Amino acid sequence: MKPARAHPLWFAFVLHRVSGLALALFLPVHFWVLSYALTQPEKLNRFLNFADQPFVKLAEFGLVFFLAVHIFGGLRLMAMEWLPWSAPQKTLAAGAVSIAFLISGTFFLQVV
Amino acid sequence: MAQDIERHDTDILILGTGGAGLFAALHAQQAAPEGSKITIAVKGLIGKCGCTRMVQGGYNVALGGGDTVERHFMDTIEGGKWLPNQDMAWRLCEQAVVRIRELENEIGCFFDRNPDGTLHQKAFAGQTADRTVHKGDLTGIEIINRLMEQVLSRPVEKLQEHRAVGLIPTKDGSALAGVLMIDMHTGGFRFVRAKTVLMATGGGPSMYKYHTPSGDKTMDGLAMALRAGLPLRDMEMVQFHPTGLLAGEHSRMTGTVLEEGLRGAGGQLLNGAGQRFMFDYDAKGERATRDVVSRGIYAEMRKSNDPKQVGMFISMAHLGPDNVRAKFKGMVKRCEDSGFDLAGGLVEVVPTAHYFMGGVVVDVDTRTALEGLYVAGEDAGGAHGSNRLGGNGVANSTVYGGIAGDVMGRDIRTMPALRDPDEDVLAAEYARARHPLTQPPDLVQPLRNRLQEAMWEDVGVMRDAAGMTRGLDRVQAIRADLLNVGVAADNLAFNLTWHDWLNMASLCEVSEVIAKAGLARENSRGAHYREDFPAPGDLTASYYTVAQQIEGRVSVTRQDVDFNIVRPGDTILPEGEPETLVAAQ
Amino acid sequence: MLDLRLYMLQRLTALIMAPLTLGHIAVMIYAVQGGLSAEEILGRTQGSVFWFLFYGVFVLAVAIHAAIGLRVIIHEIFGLRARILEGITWGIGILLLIMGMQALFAVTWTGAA
Amino acid sequence: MDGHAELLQVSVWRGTAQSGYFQEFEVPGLENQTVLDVVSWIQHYADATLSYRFACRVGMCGSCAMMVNGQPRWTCRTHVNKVLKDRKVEIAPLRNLPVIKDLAADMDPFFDKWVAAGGAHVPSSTRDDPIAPIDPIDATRVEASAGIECINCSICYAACDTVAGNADYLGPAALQRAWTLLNDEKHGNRAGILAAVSGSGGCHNCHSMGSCTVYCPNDLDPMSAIAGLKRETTKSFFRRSR
Ligand SMILES: Cc1cc2nc3c(=O)[nH]c(=O)nc-3n(C[C@H](O)[C@H](O)[C@H](O)COP(=O)(O)OP(=O)(O)OC[C@H]3O[C@@H](n4cnc5c(N)ncnc54)[C@H](O)[C@@H]3O)c2cc1C
Ligand code: HEM
Ligand code: SF4
Ligand code: F3S
Ligand code: FES
Repeated sequence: MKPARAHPLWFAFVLHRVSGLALALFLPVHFWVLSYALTQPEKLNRFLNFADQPFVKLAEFGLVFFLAVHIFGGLRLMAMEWLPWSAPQKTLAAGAVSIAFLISGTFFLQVV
Repeated sequence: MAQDIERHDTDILILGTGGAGLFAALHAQQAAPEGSKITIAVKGLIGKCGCTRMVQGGYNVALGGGDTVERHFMDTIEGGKWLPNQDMAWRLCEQAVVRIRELENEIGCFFDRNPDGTLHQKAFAGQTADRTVHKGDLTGIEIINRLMEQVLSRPVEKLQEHRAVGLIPTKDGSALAGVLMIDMHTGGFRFVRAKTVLMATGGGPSMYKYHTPSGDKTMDGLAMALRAGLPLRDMEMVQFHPTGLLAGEHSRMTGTVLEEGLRGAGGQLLNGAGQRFMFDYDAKGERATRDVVSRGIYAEMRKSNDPKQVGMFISMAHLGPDNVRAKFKGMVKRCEDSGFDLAGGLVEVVPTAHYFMGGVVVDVDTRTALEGLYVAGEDAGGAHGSNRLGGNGVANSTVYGGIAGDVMGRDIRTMPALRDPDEDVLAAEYARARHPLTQPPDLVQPLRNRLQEAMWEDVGVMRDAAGMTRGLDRVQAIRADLLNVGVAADNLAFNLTWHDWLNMASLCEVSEVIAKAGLARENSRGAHYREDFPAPGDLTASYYTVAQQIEGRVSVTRQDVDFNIVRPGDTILPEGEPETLVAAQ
Repeated sequence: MLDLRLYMLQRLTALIMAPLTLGHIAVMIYAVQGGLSAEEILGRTQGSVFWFLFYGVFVLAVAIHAAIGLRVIIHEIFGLRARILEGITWGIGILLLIMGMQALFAVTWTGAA
Repeated sequence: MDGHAELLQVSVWRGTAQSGYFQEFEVPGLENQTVLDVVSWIQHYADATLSYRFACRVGMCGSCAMMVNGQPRWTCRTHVNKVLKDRKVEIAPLRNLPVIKDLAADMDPFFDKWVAAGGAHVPSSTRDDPIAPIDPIDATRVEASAGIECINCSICYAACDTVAGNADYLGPAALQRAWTLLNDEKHGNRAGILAAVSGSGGCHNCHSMGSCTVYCPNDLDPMSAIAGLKRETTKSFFRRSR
């Protein structure tokens, strides 16, 4: 009995939540990998090599994309909550996503 | 039998949560001794049913700028064609001034302002000053929402979706013991004893084919009062609003109001041939008062012999569709939702039963002939006489609701104990309400349609002796048929069909009184128009009708109006006061 | 479940992280040119007070931010509340803080390598 | 009835808070028919035990809201043609509220939260004082007036996923009412409103999903009102910590 809530702001929310969740799950892994730098740099390197594979590249792109989406989505939210103007919400939501694409796109191009 | 009636006690019981009921609850709380228990019971949800919420135009109150309480009073008396109880009308006009300040300052309403910050006031038809305070055309929502919040946030006991079915007196019949109710959620019965009971169930002439009141209003209060033997006055006085929406017999939208302002702004009424007709009936054309325009439309409807075209048409397009859309946004949207184009096209309209001037005989303190029973709002008769001015309805319910709360709060101090009910009456009321559960189930709605048809045709906008007598017969036949129509008793929880049956029972009882009172008034005043007695009669010999049921028989008598403040032809306005302060329309 | 204090904490940490994270991405975009290696990373970061503070603040902020964020999601999806929810929030926060600190020290502390 | 009408296939939720199912009805399709008319027809002519709620019939009382094809709507003002898909429509009780029976939902939680959000006026003057002159186009007043026509129909409350997940969340209508009062210069305890909306079920739980604003039948904008509350509570946060 779920209502069909297909409207831009709802999607923006879902995107923000999914990206936040993805980041929160990724973060421990990220920390764990980095902490090998302390004791076993070779392991870190092996990991970094592994990270050169295209599949992993794509995952990384996704990650940076999520990060960017989340940041700009978050900034959008805080702007609407705290700044006195709030009308063109949909434009902002779309803008946030496109900036996120831009940044992660750049990152992706650099990596490949 | 009556064992499965749950017993419940309180000090002050209020029936209904319109302007009268909610104000009474607040005032009772302020006036009653510390620790008194206040209970509010209502057929729907608190504040979300009844007509006060549906008030569009606004609230009449004289707030200076040339307007005075005296002028408001004179308009009320003249509008009521000299039939109002003058003390009640005076108190209404006088207290409205206090009540509006209370609404703004204590309850938190915000009414429309002029650019300089003062309250904006406008004039309804029949008023001689710009007097009507409003919040756009949704005044009732503002008033009721604010009142509702106040009541919800106070320690008042709330019995929602509880339907009152009978007033139960004491054994000796001298006082009221309490009220029998049905808890609609479960279908169970509950008898609530109280030292004082306010009945504020808001009348509601929904026995007409076209009617404006909310669906919960079916004259239950007046039917209960009738059965309790209380005198009812002005019962022939049914106000019709000229422009009800016609959306088809099957649609609940049918009968709902298209606002007065449409005609005020220059809206035209057209007949089937597309011609204006109102100037045939009155020099003011579409801008004449409600009763006149209603009769004009009704007369024109009778002339039409095209069975497909029932009503007349309201046309706004000549004012510029965009203009209309901007000025009457809510109305245009409402019509659009039910498939009509108000801004650019024609919308079919009919006169629609709007307000019931008649009601229980009360004094200016809302007391009735039965000790412990108080009545306020549309259930009480007297303040409006034969015609209620637009804007005086909500003023009346809020003013007298507040008074009832004050008086009940005071009166319970001298009432040490709850009273015991006459168990026989209780059992009889219980049996009456359960009657349909003992009959073979059948459809209730066709009977409602028949009743609405009969009242509309025979006891409606224009009446005569033959018609009303016929109407009376028809109502009695329907009433008899109703007794043979049952409701399946296996699932009484939130059983709307059972309540439809009970609604029909109330409507039938009161319909009969309307017809009888109509027959008793042999002249035409305000809302009551008799083709066989079209003249108003001698004003100085004005009488009002009083109906009472004694041993199952309704009899109607006439009582002389007491002109204790002003006599017909006189005025209480100072000499030299202009007749009207409203700029010529 | 989310009162003004938690809300402010979440927003303030977000505001702190926004420039840090963008900075981090910028460095990454620059750094990944020609591939990453442990030495390269460590060469940049080890012994640098700047990077220590940079990532230190980030770790602290993200532990708080993500803990509150996950708290909201857990409450709304699994309906956990009161004590349990409180415990989980703290648990996530502390876990992230510890892991983050390990990484921070690994990447920026000189003495150890 | 105008007869010879095409039949509508109407699927109606039957049951209580504990259990329920969808029951199919065939209803004659007529001109100018609202969803409420369809439901009423079923009760009048097909199944006398069907429970639902309405009062005003014209979009003023806010008691007839239901889920129509999964979306919250005021049924008295929703033309069936607007929601029919292949002559079919599905009608269920309003979401996010306990069901009493069939299509009637228990609205108490909605109103309890209305009060809990500080949704009742606190007077700063009495009936013996004059009515305060207020400039109707003053910016704060305009902000207060924006949400004033709420009919407390609970449609926004049903549309909001935060309400669905977070039982304590006060919800859009109550918070919008709080925002209106916060901007009402006549209100006698505005600090109290800020406190009421800053608690654990308060405005800070809102994720600005905006479904409230999208579905409000009166074109009100609770989302922006809630944003306003967040702004003002944030200000008060810094003021207090200074
Ligand atoms: C569409 C419309 C527009 C109007 N516009 C205006 C206007 O602009 N200006 C004006 O002055 N007046 C106007 N009126 C008239 C005005 O609304 C009424 O005069 C007034 O509100 C009546 O108030 P009340 O408290 O007596 O009754 P209501 O507000 O009708 O309340 C009656 C209450 O009693 C309850 N009740 C009924 N039966 C039972 C029962 N058996 N048991 C328990 N509870 C029961 C109902 O559910 C309801 O809560 C309008 C009326 C309508 C219908
Ligand atoms: C990499 C680090 C980050 C992680 C792991 C993270 C994680 C999360 C999570 C899990 C949520 C909860 C989402 C929800 O409630 O739906 C959240 C919410 C939020 N995040 Fe982040 N986040 C990070 C960085 C940021 C940054 C840099 C910003 C700043 C711009 C930000 C702004 C927000 C905001 C404003 C919310 C609240 C969303 C809401 O109330 O709906 N986050 N974050
Ligand atoms: S804000 Fe709109 S949707 Fe919500 S209760 Fe008020 S009128 Fe209904
Ligand atoms: S839909 Fe719900 S999350 Fe906020 S913006 Fe509206 S209240
Ligand atoms: S019945 Fe009142 S809003 Fe629909």
